[in-house]
Amino acid sequence: MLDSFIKKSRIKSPWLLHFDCGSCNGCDIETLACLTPLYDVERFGIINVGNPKHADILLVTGCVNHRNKHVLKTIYDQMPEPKVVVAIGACGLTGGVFRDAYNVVGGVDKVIPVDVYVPGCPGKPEAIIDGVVEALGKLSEKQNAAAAAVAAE
Amino acid sequence: MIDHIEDITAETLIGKVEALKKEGYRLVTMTATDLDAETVDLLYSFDKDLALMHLRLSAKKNAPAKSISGVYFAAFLVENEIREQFGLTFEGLVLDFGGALLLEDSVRPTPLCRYTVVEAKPEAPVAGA
Amino acid sequence: MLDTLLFILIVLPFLAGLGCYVLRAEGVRSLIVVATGGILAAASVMLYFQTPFTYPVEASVQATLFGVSLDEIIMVADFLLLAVILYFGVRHKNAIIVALAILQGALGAYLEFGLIEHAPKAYPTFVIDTLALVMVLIISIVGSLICVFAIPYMKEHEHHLHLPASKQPRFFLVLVAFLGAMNGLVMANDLAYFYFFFEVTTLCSFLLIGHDETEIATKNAVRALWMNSLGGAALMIGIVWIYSELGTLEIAKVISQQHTSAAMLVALGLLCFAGFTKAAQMPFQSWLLGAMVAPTPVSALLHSSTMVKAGVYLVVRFAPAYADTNLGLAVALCGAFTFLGTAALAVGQSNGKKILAYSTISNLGLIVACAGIGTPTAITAAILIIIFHAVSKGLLFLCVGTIEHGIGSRDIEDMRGVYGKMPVTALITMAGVVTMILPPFGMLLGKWMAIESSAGSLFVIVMLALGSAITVLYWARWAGGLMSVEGGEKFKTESQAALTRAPLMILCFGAVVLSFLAPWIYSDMVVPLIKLSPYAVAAGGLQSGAGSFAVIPLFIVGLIGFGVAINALRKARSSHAFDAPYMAGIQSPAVAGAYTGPMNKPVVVTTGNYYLSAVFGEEKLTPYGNFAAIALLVLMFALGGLF
Amino acid sequence: MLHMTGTILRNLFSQRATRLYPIEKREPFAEVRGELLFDVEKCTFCVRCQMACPSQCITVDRKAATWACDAFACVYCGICADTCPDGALSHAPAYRPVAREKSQMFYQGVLKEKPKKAAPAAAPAAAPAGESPKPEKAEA
Amino acid sequence: MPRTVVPFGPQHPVLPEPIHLTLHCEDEIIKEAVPAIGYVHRGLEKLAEIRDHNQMVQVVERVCGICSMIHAAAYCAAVEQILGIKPPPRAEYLRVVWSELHRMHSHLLWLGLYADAFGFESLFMHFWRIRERIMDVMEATAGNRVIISVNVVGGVRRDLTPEQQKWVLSEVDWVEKEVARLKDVMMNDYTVKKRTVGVGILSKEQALELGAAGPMLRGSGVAQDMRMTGYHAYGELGFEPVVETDGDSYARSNVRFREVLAAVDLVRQAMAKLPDSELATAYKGRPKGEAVMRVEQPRGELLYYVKSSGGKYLDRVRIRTPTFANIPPLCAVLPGLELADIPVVVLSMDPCISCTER
Amino acid sequence: MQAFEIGLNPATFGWLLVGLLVAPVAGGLIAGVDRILTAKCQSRVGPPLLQPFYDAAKLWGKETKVSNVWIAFCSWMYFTAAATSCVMFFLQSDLLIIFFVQAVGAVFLVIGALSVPSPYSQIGGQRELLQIMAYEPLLILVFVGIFLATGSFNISAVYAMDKPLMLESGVVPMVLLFVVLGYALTIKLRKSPFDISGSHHAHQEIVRGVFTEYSGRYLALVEVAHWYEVVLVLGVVALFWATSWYAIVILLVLTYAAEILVDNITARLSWRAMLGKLWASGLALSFVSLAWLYAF
Repeated sequence: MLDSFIKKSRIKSPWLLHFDCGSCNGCDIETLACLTPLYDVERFGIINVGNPKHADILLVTGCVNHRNKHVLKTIYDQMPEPKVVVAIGACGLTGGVFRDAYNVVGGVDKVIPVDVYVPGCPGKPEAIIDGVVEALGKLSEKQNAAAAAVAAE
Repeated sequence: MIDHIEDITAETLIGKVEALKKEGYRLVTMTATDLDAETVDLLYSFDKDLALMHLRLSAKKNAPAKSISGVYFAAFLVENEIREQFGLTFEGLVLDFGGALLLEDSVRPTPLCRYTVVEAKPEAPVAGA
Repeated sequence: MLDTLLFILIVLPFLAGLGCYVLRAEGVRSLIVVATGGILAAASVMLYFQTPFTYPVEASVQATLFGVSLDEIIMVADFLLLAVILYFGVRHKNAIIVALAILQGALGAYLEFGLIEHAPKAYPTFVIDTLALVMVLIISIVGSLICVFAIPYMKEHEHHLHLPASKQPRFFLVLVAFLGAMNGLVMANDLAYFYFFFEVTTLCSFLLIGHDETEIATKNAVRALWMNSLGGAALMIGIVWIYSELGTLEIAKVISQQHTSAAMLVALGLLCFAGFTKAAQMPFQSWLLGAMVAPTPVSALLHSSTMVKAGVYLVVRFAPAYADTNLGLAVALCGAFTFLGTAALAVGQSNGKKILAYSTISNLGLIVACAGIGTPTAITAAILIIIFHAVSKGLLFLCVGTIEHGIGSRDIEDMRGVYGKMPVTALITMAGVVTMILPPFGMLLGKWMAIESSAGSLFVIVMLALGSAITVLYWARWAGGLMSVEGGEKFKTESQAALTRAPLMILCFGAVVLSFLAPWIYSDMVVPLIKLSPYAVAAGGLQSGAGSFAVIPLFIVGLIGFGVAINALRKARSSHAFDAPYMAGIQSPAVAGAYTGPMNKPVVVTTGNYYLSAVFGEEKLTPYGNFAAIALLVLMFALGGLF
Repeated sequence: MLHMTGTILRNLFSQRATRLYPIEKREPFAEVRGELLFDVEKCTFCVRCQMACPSQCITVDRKAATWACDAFACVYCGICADTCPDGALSHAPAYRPVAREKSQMFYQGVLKEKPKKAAPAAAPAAAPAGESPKPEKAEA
Repeated sequence: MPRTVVPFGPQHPVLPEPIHLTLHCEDEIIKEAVPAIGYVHRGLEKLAEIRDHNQMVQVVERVCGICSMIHAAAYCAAVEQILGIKPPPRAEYLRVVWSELHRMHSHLLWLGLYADAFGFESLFMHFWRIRERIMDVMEATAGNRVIISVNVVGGVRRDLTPEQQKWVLSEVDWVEKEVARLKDVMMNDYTVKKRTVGVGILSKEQALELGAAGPMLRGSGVAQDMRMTGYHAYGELGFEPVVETDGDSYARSNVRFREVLAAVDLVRQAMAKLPDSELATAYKGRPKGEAVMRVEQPRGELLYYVKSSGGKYLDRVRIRTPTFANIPPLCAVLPGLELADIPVVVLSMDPCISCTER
Repeated sequence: MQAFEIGLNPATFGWLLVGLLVAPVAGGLIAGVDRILTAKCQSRVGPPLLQPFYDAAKLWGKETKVSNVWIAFCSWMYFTAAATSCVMFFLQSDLLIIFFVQAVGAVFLVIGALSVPSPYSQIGGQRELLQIMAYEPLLILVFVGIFLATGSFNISAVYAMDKPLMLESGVVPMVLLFVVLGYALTIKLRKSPFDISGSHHAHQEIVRGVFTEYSGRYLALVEVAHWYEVVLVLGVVALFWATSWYAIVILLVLTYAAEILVDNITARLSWRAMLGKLWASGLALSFVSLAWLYAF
């Protein structure tokens, strides 16, 4: 019973970690706007925790550059399983308008695995909410897959 | 097309900047532009009561330029940036980031030089900066 | 039987000390110390089965030693002792010591030859009630353990100093003799005896503090000597005064009734004053802090089982005599103020031994406050705190000494992460800290009793409430820092001499077990003394009308919680899922405990405790504290004498 | 200290500001630049959109009559739609949906007529889908 | 006394953007602060070499997502200077309208973040709630919420219909009313003042010497606002710079708070005077020459230097952003502060790291 | 010791169960209501009522990675102490002891935070200690006030009275003490302006302060322990008008509403300001009220 409640809770309590990985702030303020009264993602139990050790979902914005790719990797590694990554905005997806610049690595998926892509320049708050919801779907799939793997053993 | 611009040389730079400071000018910024293989154009911009005043200096890439961060402390940031982007070293930089202000080692040096790439000499980074 | 026990407890340590001095071989010395410790401990336990009793049992019989009248021996020794102190005063060119020694000599002579009618005494020389017994047990067991601990410690200590000749013989002479003096002091029923032993402890502590003979050691030793001489002088004046008021030197008689006359209260006030100096109450705390320069076993001995305990013993012993008087209230205020003031001072310290010193003074202040309040519950609190404090504090000093030898520093900042290097010692230290501040351990039991019994006194309770909060601060951060090490693997146990490990283990075990036994200690030790039972012992707890403390049930719950927690720790350790601490995402992959900082250079993260130096700095707080404490002392005499 | 109280109490006793997004969806504003729409029927493969795109995410092959766009690199500036002489490009008011996999917009059309004007240069030979064109090539 | 070294950033909940400060503190008093940047550096000035001057409009717009429109307007103005053309008057006025809307949303955003920095969550929520109205205005009038892409070299791409104008004015009225309601909270609340008054003082002399810009400069008593130079249509509108003299965080927040109201006023003025004309001036050829353009961003003075030799691509685009100028003053005020004040003071300069590093 | 004669007294056993099992559920629900109300104050919808339980369950199911295994130990000790203190409250034990047992938890929470060499958790730990130092004397003095009114530190004595505690021995001192208790409550609930060591929101200069290094199930334990503590402190609040259930409920609702309001209308103070304010005004208030109680 506890197990099924935990499973349900994972979907009900996604804690966010937002990392600006070299974004122009556009996506960041939209991500932040999701927390504010008009969008209020706390409705879904979402809190912005700011600490990878507590986070379930990593929201990454921005075109990864050569300095912060290490940071991104560290943060990702520090998040305990199960975790999902959502890349936001054209930059997070591919590097966007900056992808030819000399200090830009490109999309987030060049450094860490990305589960959900939220397009836009910047991604709208609604799209970000969609992205998180999609990520939760992915989380529950991962969970079921893991359970199936355990059962198969 | 830029008003109030004055050409100066490396020798007169510090004296002129000190004089401007005395007159109450505020340093706005410095701009570096790659002119050709040997020279970088340095444009110093100052402001007093909303009026801009510029100094223009053609710096040789292979010789260190004089730093004005001793006069205007705020210049350290832009000088560090120019050093990193153009490979132009500055003499007397008060806070030297040793070429690690913006760029990682993995990125190719002096990215904003259009014509040549000047290898900045590796130097001992200033400790405790 | 009693003869033998008293002989063992008081005279044997002196003889053993002489033995250490004369027989200079290290092995022999170790043997003597260990044997004396064992015998003392055994004797004190045997004393437990004899208590209460008086000696000599027949009041008319005069006590003798080797056939000589004990009274005369004491009298002669007294003057000899003052002469020695005078000698040191002259040698160190300290006018205060000289003046005080001369004053005491003169007064002593006046008392001996002018006042007292030298008729055979009609009262026993020694009275061993449970208070004395408690003290004897502490001195003989905790004190002996510290002496044993000192054997390997001093070897290592001298190893660092590269002395031409070992000074250990003299050190152990004084150290072991100290125990005898303390035993004599707590059992004496005659003020003259009491005075003698009191002065012996002063001299012993002077010698021990100055043992290393560095400049600072000598300076601090001299300071200890003059401050304690001040107390000695006050004691002597008080004794003379009491004799002239009551015509007797019998302690039992003095405390058998409450005194309300101004004269007696001032005299008792002088006694308390002597106790304050010895117990390093504010404004006299500086000597005990200075005593930190001595080797750690000395500090441990001075703080837990001897010396300062003599001071509070004096105050508690005479508490019935001034109970319910203004003097009592003033004593309570002084004690409570010291409790608060030194706790605050401890916050500003990072030197482990200084923290321990301030904490000792603070707890002594609590004992003094309880004695001043003087109700049966308060006296209970005082006695329980004396017991538990001795064990825990002795333990903590030994821990600091061990860690100091392990890492070369006694600073709690340097002790950060000591768990990684000396896991056993660190855990024992942590246990020591826990027994100092948390329930269900004895110190907290005592503090609870103290707070509940002082709830009727506005100023005292406010100071106690503040002080106890501050206490938690400086202990908890120390304990936490000890564990501050990255990673979760099992660290390699450090190797230690058996004579180092054993006292640590025994004291640690003792601190826990004694706390568990608190209800029985209460009914066995406290109830016979105060002849009342303010707390009912039921279901393994203590309760009074004012409140209840379920010691045993809490212990059981605590044990269960501890078991679960340890199990969780084991599980976490075996899962090997360790993670670097959070450092804003830039942990350095190459350098442990560092992050990649400005200019891509690794920056090692250091952390420091908060010492709140703007508020709790020693230099800032001490002058105000001393001023207030002196004002309170003046108030004490004013309250006692005028009203 | 009580200056915020009025606002707080007003919030407490009035309608909340939250839009219950996935449950209640708002009508988008009319001229919002959302998802990029491409009508391959109208396209004449004139390459102007490719030339104008600041993000350089559009690849047009005039010979093969293909039009491709790395939709995930699109910055929704609307320049391409403004530039397009044929009205083949437009923005839907709704934003592009989130995705678990990256995808390309790729259209195969038929050449209807000769371009009205000679293009400045040959477009790069069909860049493989998913890879953004190298700037040097785009410039050529 | 032992020092605690705090790696403040790059990933840190208080910082919306990655910047790093190595803070050495004693009892939480900062003794030394060493900044490190480069976590957002993209190198977009270099993009001028592979994007033509029209495409660069969209690139510089993304220098910073908060004041994107103003970046683009400044860049366009610089290129227009080189080209020797003047945008039509309606375009100039519309640029003012959108600039001021941007200033309002930027300041409201900042006020919220600032409130969050001193732990006033409900105030943060409230400011952002108000801000959403501006975002709606942007979305409806320009087609996107944040990066609105209205500028082109020579003018603007979008127009405001009379209905839109009316609606914008009514929305702006609402914002003004709501913001005015929070005046007492920002200026008189005991706890807010306790956290901001006297914290991070930058004197007038320091501000000038260290080259501070924008509200950081005006908060220290220097009445310098680029809008006084009258670029776009500012010269034709009644405008007074907002100045405070104390130089502390409180003064800087007051400057920004009052600027929100001033921006409302400017939007109204510009709407009232909105002339009829084309939206963009047509031009031929490529720019050749160099120009310096300075405008007032929400964060302060923004400088564009554009140089072109008439080729397809520009020679150099140099962007000196206000935060770039404000970093030296920040480094100067940090030592001596409490750790808890760090977010307050860092935010009081309204850092835009994305601007700074480009 | 009737409190521990468990086998003999079914009522006592019942209260034990209430303290052990009902209290954390109530604490979680209170936290849920708190979050909804706070959201409402900010014109938001807020999370579902059961959100705290979802959070705790999710955390329990997360992968556990720690920087120091003592985190595991300390979180369990905190949990045990918090649960024990809460149970003791329902068994009407001695207020001081309940409080000291609660302090065990607080101390272990700090030790756990300090056991990791991460600057954020270290600073959080130090600040938590400062908070303990700030509220502990206030609570003790409140208890002394209760003692002066009832003659005992036992909670049972409060229930034995005919009049509500608030009206006993004069209204003024008791109301003042209630205000002092409010200070302590604000700290214990980790609410603004005193949420300096680790607030519920991570938007703080020290990340999540004392909780930074607790993660996974250890953080879940800390959360649940916090619920126990909230119930405990609210229980002490309820003592002030414990004559009827209605009164208790009304008092609790009003107090908690006031806490939420204060949380929403104040900025976070720095620790220096907090300590100064609490000690100056808190001690002054409690001193005055105690003096009043002594005098009359």
